[in-house]
Amino acid sequence: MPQIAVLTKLTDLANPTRFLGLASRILPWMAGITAVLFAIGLYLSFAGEGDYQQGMTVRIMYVHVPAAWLSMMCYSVMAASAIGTLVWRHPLADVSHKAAAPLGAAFTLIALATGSLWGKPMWGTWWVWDARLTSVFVLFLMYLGLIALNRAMDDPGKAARVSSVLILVGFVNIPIIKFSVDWWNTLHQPASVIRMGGSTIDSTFLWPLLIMAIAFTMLFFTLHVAAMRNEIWRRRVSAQRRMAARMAGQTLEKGV
Amino acid sequence: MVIALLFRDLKLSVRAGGGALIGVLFFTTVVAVIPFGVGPDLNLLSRIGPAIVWIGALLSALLGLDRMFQTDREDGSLDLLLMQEHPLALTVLVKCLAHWLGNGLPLVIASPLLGLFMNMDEVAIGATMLTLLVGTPALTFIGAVGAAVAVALPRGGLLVSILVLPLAIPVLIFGVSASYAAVQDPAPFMPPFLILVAITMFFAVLGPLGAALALRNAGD
Amino acid sequence: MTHGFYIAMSYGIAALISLCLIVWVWLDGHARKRELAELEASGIRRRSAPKSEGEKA
Amino acid sequence: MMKHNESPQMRLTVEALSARRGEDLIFKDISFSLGTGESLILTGRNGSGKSTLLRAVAGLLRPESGRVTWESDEAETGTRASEACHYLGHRNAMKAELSVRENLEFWQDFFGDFSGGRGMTIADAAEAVGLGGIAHLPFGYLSAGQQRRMAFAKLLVAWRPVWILDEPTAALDVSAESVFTALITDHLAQGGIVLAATHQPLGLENAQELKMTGFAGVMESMW
Repeated sequence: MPQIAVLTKLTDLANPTRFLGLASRILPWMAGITAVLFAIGLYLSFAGEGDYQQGMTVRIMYVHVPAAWLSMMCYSVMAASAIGTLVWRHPLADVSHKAAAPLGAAFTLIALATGSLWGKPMWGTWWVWDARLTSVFVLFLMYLGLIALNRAMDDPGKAARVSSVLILVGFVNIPIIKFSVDWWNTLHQPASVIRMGGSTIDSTFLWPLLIMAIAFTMLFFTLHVAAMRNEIWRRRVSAQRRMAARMAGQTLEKGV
Repeated sequence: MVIALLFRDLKLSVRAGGGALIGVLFFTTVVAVIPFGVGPDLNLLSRIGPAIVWIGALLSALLGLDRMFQTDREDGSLDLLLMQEHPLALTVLVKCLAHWLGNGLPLVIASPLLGLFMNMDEVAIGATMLTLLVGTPALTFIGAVGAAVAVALPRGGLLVSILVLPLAIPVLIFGVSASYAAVQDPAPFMPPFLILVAITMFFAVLGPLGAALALRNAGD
Repeated sequence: MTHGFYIAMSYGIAALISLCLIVWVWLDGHARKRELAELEASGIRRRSAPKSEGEKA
Repeated sequence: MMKHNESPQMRLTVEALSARRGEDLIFKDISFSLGTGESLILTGRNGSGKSTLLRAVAGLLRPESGRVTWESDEAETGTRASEACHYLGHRNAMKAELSVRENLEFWQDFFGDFSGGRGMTIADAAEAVGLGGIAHLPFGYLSAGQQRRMAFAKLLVAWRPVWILDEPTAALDVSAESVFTALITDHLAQGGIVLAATHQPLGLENAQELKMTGFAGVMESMW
């Protein structure tokens, strides 16, 4: 049965111990590539001429857009892992979405902060209930809720399963939230104010943006693999401590 | 038969007292403190009225939510409900309906009175009541997922509200939009109202499915 | 204020948050590694470690 | 009572079941098989995993490995084992605010009869556990022992071939215990299957016994 053989191969690959081995081998490379990409991206984003005002603030986009993209991608990674938890009950999937949540929250925070900093010179206030910023803010709240949920439960297996359900329900809801926030925004504000990205982006701005997006994505994956490794270690420590406690109890009982 | 569950839960919500009454009381109190915050300017109140009533209803709907499955878990009934494959999502749907009839419907019925407090005119009151009637079931359905998650938590309560509120934003947006559209001339009433209906129907499927999945996975 | 200020702030905040994240992940990993080493030193080791695949439940 | 003859052949099979609570593996590779009229008593001290095993068989706890299957000539194939089971846990699953009759009527309606038998009426069931005539009282007014008996009556109002009983005789005096034993014996005679955890003997004849030892290890090899 070749299919089963392939499946066992796959699960072997996803076995925590193998994952640790793989992680320690590729992490230095990933970190290196990330650093190089950031060096190139930062150089490009400051090298281009930016005398006129739009060109100045467009540099904020080089950080804001990749962070906003990551806030979405991170949630997709979590949703995929959630399926892994619920359908295949794979321990690595549990670890994956637990490790990704704080990363997603951090990148969402970057997107919010830079969005606000972009808005201040554009709109004159620090916060505008602009459709895109509002959606990102709601996403931020969802990340924080998931982190809080994970922290509130003692049993990691149960925590992983229950938060998986919530991640998936949230994932299905994101388009609806996005749509409704857009609707609400057009209702209350003239649409012409918001012109982030879109067709106004000149092709000279495209390259730095692309490189920075790839750099941020690499940063995310590097941190994700490292955080997953930490989480596996954490669980290993907790399992061994638990076992030590149980062993001590058993020898005590035998002694009495 | 699953219908038996509907009647049992309704009986309980009437007899165990509290649930519906506390929800309505909270709703009234929230709406009643608003004028103290924004001042007794009747024009302002009538302008923000539909939004305030909706937000009050949203918060009150969340209030009783974490008890939806918790009471059944405490006395062991939840185990027996889980063992029957009616299927489980249908069982949850029936529980949602019972919960809405016991907790959501009283809010809808109380809303015209609060509309009067907010100096809203008849059309606005009618529109708000209608949108609440259509929208509050959606809050119960999506809240069921949070309630099912709360079953696994040592202390659910507040966390459930935090988890559910972001998901309830679309309901709030379209509920309030439709209420305003009924009073303010240029905006048409039907599009946001129909979208609200669609959201409720969507959540009527998603909520019970998600809650059933969470209940299955929260077992210990 | 100049546009340069906002740009610097954006990059600064982004760098700060990213650095916090990197340092947190790194310190967390370091602490876990030390805990594992301590457990190893106190004679507790994974049963599955010596015979790797022997004891999969 | 229920039909006695022509009881269908059925079998509850548990294969290599392992379950964990949190990180602790509570038991490992437990297998048994119970046919028509057979019973199994789980013994062991507190915390030895009796309840966990019962919950796993009832489908309330997803096992770490292994499976529980149900076969019968009558029921359609592919029925989940838990649907053929009554489960009496530590908690009575009755609402204190409702009367005993309302409670029992609800469960009778909600469960419905499983193929191959019929449940008793509410009055008969209350009579059978020795508490006829007080079904109109709110459940919360009953004493702990009476509540337990009424919780047991819940098993009688809807037919399920398999009874899973977790400490059924907790909070009961000796006379009530003998009532329970008689009811369980009756159920077995009708071709039922009983799986019970207890630390006092239920006085069942030819029951198999499984001694639970508890704590099979920590799932550390997973990590």
